[in-house]
Amino acid sequence: MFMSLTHYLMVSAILFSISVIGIVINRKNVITLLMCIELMLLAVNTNFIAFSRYLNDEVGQIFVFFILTVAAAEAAIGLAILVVLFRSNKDIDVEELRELKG
Amino acid sequence: MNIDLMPMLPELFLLTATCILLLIDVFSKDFDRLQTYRLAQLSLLITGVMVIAQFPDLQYHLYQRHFILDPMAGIVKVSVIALSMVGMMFARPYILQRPILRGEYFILHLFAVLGMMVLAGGGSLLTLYLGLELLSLSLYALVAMHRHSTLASEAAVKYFVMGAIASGFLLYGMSMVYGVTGKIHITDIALYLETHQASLTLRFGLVFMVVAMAFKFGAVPFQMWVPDVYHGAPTSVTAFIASAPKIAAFALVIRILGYGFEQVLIDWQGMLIIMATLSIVIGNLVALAQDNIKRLLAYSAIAHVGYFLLGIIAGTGAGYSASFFYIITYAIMSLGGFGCLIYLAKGKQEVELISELKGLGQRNPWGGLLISFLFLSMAGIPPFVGFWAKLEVIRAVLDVDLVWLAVLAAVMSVVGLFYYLKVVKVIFFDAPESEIKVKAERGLRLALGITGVAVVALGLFPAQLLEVCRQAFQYL
Amino acid sequence: MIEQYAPILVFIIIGLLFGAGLLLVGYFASPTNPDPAKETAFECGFDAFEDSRMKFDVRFYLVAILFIIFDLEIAFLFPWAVVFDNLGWFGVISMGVFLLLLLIGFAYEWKKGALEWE
Amino acid sequence: MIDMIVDGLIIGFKISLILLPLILAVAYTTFAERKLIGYMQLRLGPNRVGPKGWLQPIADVIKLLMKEIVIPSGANKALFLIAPVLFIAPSFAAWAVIPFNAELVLADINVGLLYILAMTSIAVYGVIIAGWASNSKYALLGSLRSASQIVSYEIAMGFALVAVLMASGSMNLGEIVKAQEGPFWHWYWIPLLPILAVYWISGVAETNRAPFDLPEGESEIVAGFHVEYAGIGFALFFLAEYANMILISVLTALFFFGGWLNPFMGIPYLEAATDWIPGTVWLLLKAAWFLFMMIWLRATFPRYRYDQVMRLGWKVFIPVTVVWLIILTFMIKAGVGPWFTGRGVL
Amino acid sequence: MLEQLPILSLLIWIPVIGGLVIMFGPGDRLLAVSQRLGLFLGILTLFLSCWLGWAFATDTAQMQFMENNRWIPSLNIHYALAIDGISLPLIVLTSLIGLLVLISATAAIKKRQSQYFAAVLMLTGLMNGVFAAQDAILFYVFWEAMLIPMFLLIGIWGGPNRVYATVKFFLFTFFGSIFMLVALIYMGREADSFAIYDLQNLPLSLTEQKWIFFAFLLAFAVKIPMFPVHTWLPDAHVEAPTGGSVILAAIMLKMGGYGFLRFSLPVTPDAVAEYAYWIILFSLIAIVYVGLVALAQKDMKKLIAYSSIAHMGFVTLGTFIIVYLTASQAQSMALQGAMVQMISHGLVSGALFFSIGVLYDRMHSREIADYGGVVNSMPIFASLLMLFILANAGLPGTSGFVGEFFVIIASFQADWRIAMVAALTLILAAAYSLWVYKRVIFGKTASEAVARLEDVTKRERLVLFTLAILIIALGVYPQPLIEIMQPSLEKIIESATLTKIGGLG
Repeated sequence: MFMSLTHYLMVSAILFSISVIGIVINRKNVITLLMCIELMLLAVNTNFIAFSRYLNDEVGQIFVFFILTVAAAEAAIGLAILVVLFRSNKDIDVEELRELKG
Repeated sequence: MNIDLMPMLPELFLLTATCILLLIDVFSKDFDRLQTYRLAQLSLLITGVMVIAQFPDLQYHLYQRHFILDPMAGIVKVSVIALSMVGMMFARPYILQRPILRGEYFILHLFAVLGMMVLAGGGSLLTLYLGLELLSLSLYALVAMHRHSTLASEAAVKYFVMGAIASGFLLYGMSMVYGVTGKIHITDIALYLETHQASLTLRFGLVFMVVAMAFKFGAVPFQMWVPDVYHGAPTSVTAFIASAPKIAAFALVIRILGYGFEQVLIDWQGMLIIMATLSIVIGNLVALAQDNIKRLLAYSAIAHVGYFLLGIIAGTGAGYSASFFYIITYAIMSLGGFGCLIYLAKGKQEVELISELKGLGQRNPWGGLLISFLFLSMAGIPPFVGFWAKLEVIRAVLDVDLVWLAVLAAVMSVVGLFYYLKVVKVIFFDAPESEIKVKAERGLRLALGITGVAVVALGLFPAQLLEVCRQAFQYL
Repeated sequence: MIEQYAPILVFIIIGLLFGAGLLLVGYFASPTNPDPAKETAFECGFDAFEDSRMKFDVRFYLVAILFIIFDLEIAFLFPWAVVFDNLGWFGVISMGVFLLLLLIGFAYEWKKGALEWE
Repeated sequence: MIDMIVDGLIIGFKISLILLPLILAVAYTTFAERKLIGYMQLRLGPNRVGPKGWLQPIADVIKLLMKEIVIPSGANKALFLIAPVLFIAPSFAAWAVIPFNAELVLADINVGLLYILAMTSIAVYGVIIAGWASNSKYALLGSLRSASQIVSYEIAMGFALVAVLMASGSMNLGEIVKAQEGPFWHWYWIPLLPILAVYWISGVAETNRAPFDLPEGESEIVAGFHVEYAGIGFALFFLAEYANMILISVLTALFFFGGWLNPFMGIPYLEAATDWIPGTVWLLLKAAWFLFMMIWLRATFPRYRYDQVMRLGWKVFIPVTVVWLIILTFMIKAGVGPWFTGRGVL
Repeated sequence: MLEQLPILSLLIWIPVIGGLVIMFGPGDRLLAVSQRLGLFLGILTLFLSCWLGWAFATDTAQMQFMENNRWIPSLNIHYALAIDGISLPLIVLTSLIGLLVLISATAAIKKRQSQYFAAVLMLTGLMNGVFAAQDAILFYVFWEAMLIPMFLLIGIWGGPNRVYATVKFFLFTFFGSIFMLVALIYMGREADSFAIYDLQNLPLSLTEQKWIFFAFLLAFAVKIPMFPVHTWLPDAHVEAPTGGSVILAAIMLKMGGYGFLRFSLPVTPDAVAEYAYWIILFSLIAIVYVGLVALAQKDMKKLIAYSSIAHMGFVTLGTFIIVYLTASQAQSMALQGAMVQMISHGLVSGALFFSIGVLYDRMHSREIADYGGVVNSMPIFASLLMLFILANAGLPGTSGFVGEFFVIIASFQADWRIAMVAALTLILAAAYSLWVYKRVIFGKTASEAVARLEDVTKRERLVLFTLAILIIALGVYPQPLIEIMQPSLEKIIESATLTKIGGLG
């Protein structure tokens, strides 16, 4: 159609940037961090699929499948850690993470 | 389809054993998890024996080249397994006294080892990524194991977020590389680079991957998580994180930069030089100001990463083998270094400040001596093994005529010596505040002994290990 | 191929428009008599005295975690199931191993009580 | 350009052909539910509006439209309004790939089943957003309960669908039906009987229907995630829920009961006798039966406790499906007939 | 029988391993065993080194008692030991001083004596290693490893400010030597060997030589110590226990001089020629300025420490003056002077520190002002000290005279002004030595405590008499020592005066 590879790459680059910016400027909530991380992986997936389509090579899509799996595991562990933090800290604000300094 | 699974036997065995162990542990009523611990050690031992039994003499590319079996992978696997075994010896008494005692601890340990083994043998971006993630995910969970500790959970969050960002960067870089070359195999990428000019996109991807690896290693300027995580994590976990995974990460760096992107050495060399310089300088200088011994070791770890990168910078087989040697010996030393803290912990009371080590040399001459050995070795004083490591990397840097870098590394090692001496000084010269001897259980003393003796023995007879490290790169 | 998806896109848009449209119709068709008491949250007749976005039970997180994992395993099963015939016994064994690992995890969770709500 | 507009109009017309009957069906499902439950409880049900109460749904709609839209003061306005739209849109859009007979399908895509799954999954966002935006404890708790319930049963449902996929070898809904070609014992309900049960019950649970309706259980949390919605907002949730019920019923018919297929296909005499009935009618009949079952369930069963709901999903359905997947594998590999003949390799 | 033994290895490893055995074997619990074992090992080491001297062939510059085993093949590093005429006297000196320190320690050291024994023994072995190593990396390993027992020696048994002093000591020396390491690695890469012989014959451009020269200079100058980087020495000396001071002054300082002879001169002759001027300048500053500083000291140990720095100035002067000498006889005289000065200073400063130790053990003070009239209560001690003080001042007939005299004579041939300045030291040394002697020994009995001092014990007498005899022997008849060194020194002169730059072409 009228969408070229570059368009996809641009979208994924924008997604990636959003996620990085989100991580950097986020001062509110750890959940937001988690979502940014997921977004980052989605940007990567977009990249892989676009390339895979463009190269006519299915390896990229297989890669995406693996990334998805790992992302799920990562999200699960992230949530679990969050719960632990939540229990011990009673808060999940990023700014409250002050115990470790130096 | 007929697939020969023999080359992967150690990995398969470890996976099976871990899964079975998981079930055994869940259904076991064993209160102090002795059974799980013993079985975990046993599985590691058997895995190690298997790795040694089929130690490759050549480089084999297996399973559609997703898996590489070569001497380097073999050495990484063996050392990782050995360090993990010692690490578990350190860990058991530690977790026994804290609410971390769960069978999962050992199982995650095993999974991390499995991840490292996959990483060591990764022949494509995919397998490398999977190995790395298996390792990282296990480590995140391990850090968070101490559920009632605010510090630990905070450390876990930081570690997780930073690790995830690093993975994201790595993947983004990988996707670029895949897009340009159309390949995910290391050998294919190398082949592509031999015949093609590296495009901007490819370089872009390379930058992302290098940044990701720097994140994982904790090289400046991507080091901010290291002190917090090292400090906050349960000490036994810190000891583990600071040792074996570094070797595995080395394998990652070598597979990607050394094997895959050797043709564009110029492109990544500069980045590494900057990172190494900054790591050495900042790591050492900031470590000077630390009172907390865990943080001191953490900053010194950053500095050591800088030293370790020196060998990679050279971009030659000799340089890689220098780094390999460095990272293996560093892993031993830092495992021992953090192990000391476990050794010194009085019950639940952990050693936090350097001043708490006062007079250890009088209370426990053996313990004090071994700890001093480890610290002096980290400082690079002969006859301990750390000296040879420093010598090797400095040699590697001189090989590529970066004399200023070698001199800088040498000068900064004096700074390093200063803070290590601070610890040794406290151990031997300060009067003990109490006459209580450190009581540690046998396994712990044995583990500490192993690391201490290894540091001395390898320092006196480094030839074997050096030779092995050198041979690991004869296929480059 | 891609043309097949055009109706879907249109359908989704129409679905959204339908919902939004009904809301709009309701908005115009209905009276508006705001009243502070009416606008408070439903809470046993008390005044809501705190933000109700409170901390909720950790078990919900647990379900979320479990869901993420299992849903993804299913995502693996889908394509496998479609080409199941072409893969032969190799496919069966591979998926068997995969499912076995999954089941080990499942057994672990079960035994650990992650699946208990109480 | 003109072509595109024309195409768009044609598609829009087709969609309206699906959507309008659907809305009508939803409206009259509510009516049927009240009537049926009334009869089952020896009441008359609604009987005042229009002849025998037949205009009741219309009256309901008008009533809801005229009611005031109350937005709670602490609510997040935008999300509060988006939630119902997000809830209803996918429940409509899912219909795009439903084949009403061998030819009559709006979008004949080869991953229809995935699409259905995707659409039904989105609904959970509507629930969560509604609960969160309302700024009400009941709504929040209700949405959480609802979400975790939906999500839990989605696993079982997914596993069940894997079995269907294995049996049929296609993700195209039309193909799945065609794979069941034959008389009613050729349909998948026999080899996949446990799967059918899992799927059906999961479907009921996913739509938050009784006896799994505790996210909305009046006795505990008033009305769950949509407690703060009044007027048309509530109507949208209501509408979507019934649309989902119908969808689940139709899907059950497609996956396990041969969709539009004549149950007597291939049977002498009976086939000839029923040949005149169009496939669509068969499908609707089958779906209507499942719809009836849902209503029947509500009239019959008491509400589950929440832990029971979760236990059923995780500890019963998932093991059952996994075990049956293994059995199914061997059934297929053995070419057990009449469903899997020709695929055996043993 | 002895010929088959790897005698140099034994000289290194007997004390090192023996030290470890004492520390973790009998330890403090069986102190008597530890003492006997330690003394036995010390005597054994001394015996071996004497035998070494006896079997040494004096007519050749060849390396003798060669041991050469591959140590780290991948880096071409060898475990290579051998000695020539320069190493031999230093090894004998080391073994002797080590034993004497052990003997005196049996009485003087009160706490953790077995560990003290272990540290001294290990130190002895490692220092022997430094002098025997023929592989640069092996040399460096011994060089650095030696710091650890010394670090502990000062840090555990030292005075009140010992921690500061020992850390300063360690850091200074480490800082200096790390550059040497870089230089060694650099050369090792060029030569593809770390054998000192190969490094000596490695052709190097002038720029390379300059850099390497400075790297070496930093290491050796800190150790010897030369004027601007000497500040660690007074601190270390003051805080160190008697044995530590003795070893430090008697042997460790000699390593710097040894390094200059072994590395700087042969490896970087052109750079030496380029910069000898500066070294000589700093040597003279050390001789005069530090001598003056010594005059102002109130602490006996500090005084001896500063005098050591001044005396070591003669070593550097003698070593580097050869650049300005043409006559080969004068050259060899300069180096002989430097070497004899090293040995002599080893004996004299060792004896002086022992003597201060004798006083300190009794009075627990090193302040000159606390003493006075010691001669009344300790006549034997006073007379022995007299000898050592005179030797320190360079009185003819003592060993202190020979070296200084040689160096002055040689430098006179280069430039009479240098000789004049150097000769100033005779006056300065006489001044501070005799003055301190007068204040401590003669005069009014300073206090009750001084009056009640007991004279030297048998053990102390043994130590001091041994040194006194050697000092006189060397002063009267230095010829055997010079004969031993002569061929090796000539070889060094030869290589130091040949340019290496031509080798590149």
